[in-house]
Amino acid sequence: MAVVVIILVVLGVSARETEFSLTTLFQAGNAEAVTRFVRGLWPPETNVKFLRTIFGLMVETIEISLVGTALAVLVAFPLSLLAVRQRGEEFSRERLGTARWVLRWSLYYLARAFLNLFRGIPELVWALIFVTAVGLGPLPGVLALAVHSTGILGKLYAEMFESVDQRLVEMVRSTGATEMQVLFFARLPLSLPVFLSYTLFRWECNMRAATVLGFVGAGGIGTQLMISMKLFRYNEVMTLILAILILIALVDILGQFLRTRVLDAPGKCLR
Amino acid sequence: MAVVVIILVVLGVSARETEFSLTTLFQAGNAEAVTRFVRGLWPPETNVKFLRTIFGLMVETIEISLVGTALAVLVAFPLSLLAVRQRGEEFSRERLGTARWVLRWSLYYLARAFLNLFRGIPELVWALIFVTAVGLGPLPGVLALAVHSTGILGKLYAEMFESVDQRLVEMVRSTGATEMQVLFFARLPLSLPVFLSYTLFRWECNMRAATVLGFVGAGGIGTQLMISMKLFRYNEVMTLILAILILIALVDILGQFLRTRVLDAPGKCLR
Amino acid sequence: SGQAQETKLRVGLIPNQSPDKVKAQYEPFRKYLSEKLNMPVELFVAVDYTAVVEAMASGKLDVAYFGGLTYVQAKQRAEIYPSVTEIDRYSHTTKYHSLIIAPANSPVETVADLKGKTFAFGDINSTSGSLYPRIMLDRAGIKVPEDLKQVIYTGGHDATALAVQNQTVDAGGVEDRIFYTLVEQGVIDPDKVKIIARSDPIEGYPWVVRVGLDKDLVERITQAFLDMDDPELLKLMRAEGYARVSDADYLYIEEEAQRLGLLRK
Amino acid sequence: MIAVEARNLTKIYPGGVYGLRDVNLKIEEGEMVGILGPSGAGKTTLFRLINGALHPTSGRLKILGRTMSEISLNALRELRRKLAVIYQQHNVVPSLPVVYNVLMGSGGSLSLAQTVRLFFYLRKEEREEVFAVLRELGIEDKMYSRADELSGGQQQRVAVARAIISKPQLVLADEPIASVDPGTAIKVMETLRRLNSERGTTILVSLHQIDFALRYCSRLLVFSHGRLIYDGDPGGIRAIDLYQEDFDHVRCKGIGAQQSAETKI
Amino acid sequence: MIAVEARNLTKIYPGGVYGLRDVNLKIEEGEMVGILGPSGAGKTTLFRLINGALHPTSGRLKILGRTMSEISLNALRELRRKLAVIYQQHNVVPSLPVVYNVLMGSGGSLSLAQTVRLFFYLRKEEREEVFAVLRELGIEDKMYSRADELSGGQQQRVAVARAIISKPQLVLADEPIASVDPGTAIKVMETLRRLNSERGTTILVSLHQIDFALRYCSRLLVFSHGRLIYDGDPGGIRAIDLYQEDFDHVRCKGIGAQQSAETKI
Ligand SMILES: Nc1ncnc2c1ncn2[C@@H]1O[C@H](COP(=O)(O)OP(=O)(O)OP(=O)(O)O)[C@@H](O)[C@H]1O
Ligand SMILES: Nc1ncnc2c1ncn2[C@@H]1O[C@H](COP(=O)(O)OP(=O)(O)OP(=O)(O)O)[C@@H](O)[C@H]1O
Ligand SMILES: [Mg+2]
Ligand SMILES: [Mg+2]
Repeated sequence: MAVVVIILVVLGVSARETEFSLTTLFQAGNAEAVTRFVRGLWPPETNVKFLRTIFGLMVETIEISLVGTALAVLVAFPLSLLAVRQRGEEFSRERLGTARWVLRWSLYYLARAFLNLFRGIPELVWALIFVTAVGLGPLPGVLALAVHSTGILGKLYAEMFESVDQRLVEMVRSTGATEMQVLFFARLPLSLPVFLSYTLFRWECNMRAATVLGFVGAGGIGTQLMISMKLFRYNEVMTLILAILILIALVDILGQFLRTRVLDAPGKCLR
Repeated sequence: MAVVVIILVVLGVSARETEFSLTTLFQAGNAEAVTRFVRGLWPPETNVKFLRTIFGLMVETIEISLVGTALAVLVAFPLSLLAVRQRGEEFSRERLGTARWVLRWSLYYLARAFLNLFRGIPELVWALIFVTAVGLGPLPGVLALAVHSTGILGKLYAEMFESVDQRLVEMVRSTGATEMQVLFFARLPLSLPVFLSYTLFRWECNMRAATVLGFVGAGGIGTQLMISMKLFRYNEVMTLILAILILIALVDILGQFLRTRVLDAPGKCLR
Repeated sequence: SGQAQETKLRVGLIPNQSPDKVKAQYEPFRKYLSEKLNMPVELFVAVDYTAVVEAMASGKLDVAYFGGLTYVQAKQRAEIYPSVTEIDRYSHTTKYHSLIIAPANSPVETVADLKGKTFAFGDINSTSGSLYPRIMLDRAGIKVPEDLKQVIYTGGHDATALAVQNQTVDAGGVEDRIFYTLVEQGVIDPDKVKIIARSDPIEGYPWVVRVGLDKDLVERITQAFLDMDDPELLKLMRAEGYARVSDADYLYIEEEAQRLGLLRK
Repeated sequence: MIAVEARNLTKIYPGGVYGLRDVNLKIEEGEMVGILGPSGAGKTTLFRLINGALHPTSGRLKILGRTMSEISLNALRELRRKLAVIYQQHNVVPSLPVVYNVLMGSGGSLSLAQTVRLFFYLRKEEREEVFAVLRELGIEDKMYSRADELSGGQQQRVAVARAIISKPQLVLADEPIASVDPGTAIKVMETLRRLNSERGTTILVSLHQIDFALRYCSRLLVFSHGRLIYDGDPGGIRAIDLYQEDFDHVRCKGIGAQQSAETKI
Repeated sequence: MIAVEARNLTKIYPGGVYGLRDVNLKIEEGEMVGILGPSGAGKTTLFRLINGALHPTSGRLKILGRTMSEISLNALRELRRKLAVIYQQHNVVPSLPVVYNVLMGSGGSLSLAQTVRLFFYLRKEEREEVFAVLRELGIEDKMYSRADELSGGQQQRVAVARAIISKPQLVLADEPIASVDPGTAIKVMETLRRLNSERGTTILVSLHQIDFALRYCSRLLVFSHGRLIYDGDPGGIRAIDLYQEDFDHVRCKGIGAQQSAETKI
């Protein structure tokens, strides 16, 4: 109860401070202004040359985001194992002894601190670091995306693996499985749908990532969108938004397809 | 198998196209360049005036992100219910009849399309739309964050709720529960740890959101960071990164606290 | 010098106007330079200065095209010096100007009227879009940001001009050459925007090289610029020709930037 | 009225596995029917069909006068409120306290606001109702514990409590005494019998312990490989037959040769 | 050697609930011990303590010569590979095919690479081994089905298969026949007995069906409210006592008054 009250008070103060007001939003005339703005986006730019450029940018975007995401998954996956809070009395202090217990938790906090660092250092700063190392181009962009995404995926994976039905974890552990095996036999199969959901979503985010890529001269569709927007070329913006929506819809459909298979596949699915 | 091969090929091509190379990354001299860069960040700016500014910015950041996230959760939560793919033969085509079945799935795809739209239209474009409606300041920033986050949370909530143990969903449905009640009696309690994890993470993201806020003149710590970075005031950048890391660590600790309570609270927790 | 012989010249560009498709647009320039120097030239186009400066500072770029302000900022990060700058097509000198513009129907007539108004700068690091407008505001007694209602960084001159034309902001600072080009192109309607101030002449954008680069090669690069006479290429480069510049030419910018807080002392 | 009526009911699971094959049966309201059959015979499948969680592959199924395949989703929910299922496995939401796990039994008739209210505040009569039912089953001390802190048999009794609290017309109990000791099993079966005799609730209960089936049920159904192979008085079945590896031979003496022996209690 | 030795073993769960109170017992290798007790008596708690999933609140527990509270985590894993647990509930990973659910029984001894390999490719001998065990339990046709597509009794047999495949020294079977029909129950119990007699495997099996306990076990332990109230020959217990609401009165005839009646099979 107290928690709810605190939340409401903090929210109230914040709302006032940010001048939040729905009346402002729904004032007469606003609808008109917005309509005018949105109408300005129409029609999308359909100049063949521009469309061809966009197609190239889409391919580039997919490539960069794919490599960045794949790298992140590869690193985040093992790292997340350290960042999982081990539940179960095997890991209790009385059981492990203080020294080992402290070691275990130090590792845990260390892993989480690293993940926080990866996320907390802004992508642009990562980009700068990688530029000093490898120069301009798509590579520093890919690496910046990868490091940042590692921080995100590592944390989310860890919390997802941690939330898995503990009774099944106990069951697998009872066979003498190592934690890595618990991951493969229980945590991953049990959270596969959410795992896919997260991972594909991160891929989608990396597709939309605009700022970093333009920053290091990597290109991609998001960069072009920011440029077109800054130049008030709203018809181009419209086309680019459509292109992004297509990419997002494709990832969404791929996700649904995979998740349906994982969740509902009748029998013999993994044979 | 085929899937694995396809993924590897696509990844390979993408890696080549993005000039991905670990040798470039680990070339001699790079470490030195990076060290030089990182050393340039030290020491953090500790000028009292700057620290005071930063403190103000932190408060502002928390407020904006809190309101934006809260709005997003409020809208995303019911919306996600429509975007959940209903499993269970109650919803099969034979059972519902083609007309109702088509209606059900239309709603589903409509909900997902809306969520895709919310995410797919870049935050900056949302910001522009809200600026035309309510003028510059924190409000359009909050609204842009809220709409974008709604698209993200709605999708992730839906996929999380969908992944819940279907046998328990069936159990709750067997009492004659409506889908809303299934949400409260099964989907939410079963996915509460992941729900918290997602939601707090989104809050964190909105804290880090820099571009939009600066764009509409809303301020916040991210905006200041971009400015300091562009002016090569790396010591300020360092201080700002530290401030962000503190915020992230706080959210992380809050998340761990809540999740521990939800996952492991012995007895009588919800009384 | 001291660094090994370069096998490839890496050139960084920050598009100071429409940055899209810049790489393709600059292709003739790349070819020209490559032929003149008899070595491969690679172009990198980023939308922001920061990464380009850092790339130069760590020896990952050899030559870059900076604004005056960026150059003096970059000098603090990287060991670099300017070699040439372009001769402007409008002023026929190496100098150009910055303008403060406002919507035509606005009551604002002088810079001093801008107190308490919303003002748009381009990129914060832009010489003509940020530093010189600040100098003009400063001379009119307006402190940035205290005396303004709101400060917006649009990220580019085109964006600033359009923001003013759309009346999103009360005024903005732009580079004159870009403004006139926009008018020529019909992007900006001269009836909707008025110029309320014009800055002192600004020293042109320098082509900068890093100290580590072979002196011989730098001389050949400089010569390549000075020798440029193909009208098509010059048009592309928005120049009439090129002239040598030195660090001293940017002293004023450096001092003013320091005074106005855009550069650390 | 007829509580359950199946005509040529067949269920083939998506993978192609037969759950039920061509089952015909009719259960009057007020009966207490035991369902026997080896593991994998289709008992759970039958319950899920009656509950509407599965859709028949072919054949007709009428529950309390409604044809399951024709009913709308809302009418199905309405119908389900008159039914109560005791699941064999996964019968509690682990992270919810027992009290909510029981209350959801009657939750189908609550409005959304009331449902949300439950999690913040429980009315006195709600508490008392749950407490009384839990007491009858001997687990009242666990009322506010998380369901996953209960032992296997205690969880099963929570499911029984959930079924009782909704005052159903038809109870489907899937092995409700599988993991409780004989003493508790008697308690559970007595509770079901009381429901049957006092309120006239129709009860379908699947069991593996033949002694309980013989003692409590007035009619037995025996399934094997998805087929209904015996339907009749408990007296027609010799306990020893059910210990055999395959139930199929029961058929010979089973359906069509229904004996009218008195139910032994 | 002594398989299980408990001295004043007490387990209090975090919420303050007693799982076990002050239990003393000693089980020699090669015994087949039945564990009885009403729901919530502490049977599962005992198994979880023996397996190391729980840490005793007080008292000592020695398994196969190792003291559980002193053993390192790696040694615990090593020990667990000699143990096999058949869980009462939640005994299969629902989305994994049966074959993996069984294989993980011997998975503890695989390297990481081998574990990953399993999901891409199963060796012929691995397939055959799993198939043989599943056949013995009558579910070989489900080998490649997802575990959640199996009926309750079939899932329980998967857990039995997992325990058998690792050729353990000590089997902890928690109500392995709770949800299977008598025919299948015999099959499962025979499998356990064969393990016991052929390989000398020590077997602890908790049961609710007294007839099975009497038939298969050479020694019975009876728990009630966390206390061990009877430890001795099956002959010392009258089945009818176990049907009473509370086991506590068994105590009078139980511990300390161990009769030496022959095991009835
Ligand atoms: N979701 C499913 N998908 C595919 N096959 C299934 C599914 N559920 C059950 N089956 C199969 O259908 C058959 C009947 O299963 P059912 O669960 O009805 O058996 P049961 O009589 O309840 O057995 P038990 O006593 O073991 O619970 C079994 O062979 C089972 O494997
Ligand atoms: N995780 C837990 N937290 C708190 N109390 C628990 C927990 N697990 C079990 N208990 C309690 O400990 C007591 C013993 O439980 P246990 O599971 O050992 O019983 P059991 O003999 O296996 O019963 P059953 O035959 O019903 O499975 C019960 O009262 C139970 O509620
Ligand atoms: Mg069943
Ligand atoms: Mg138990």
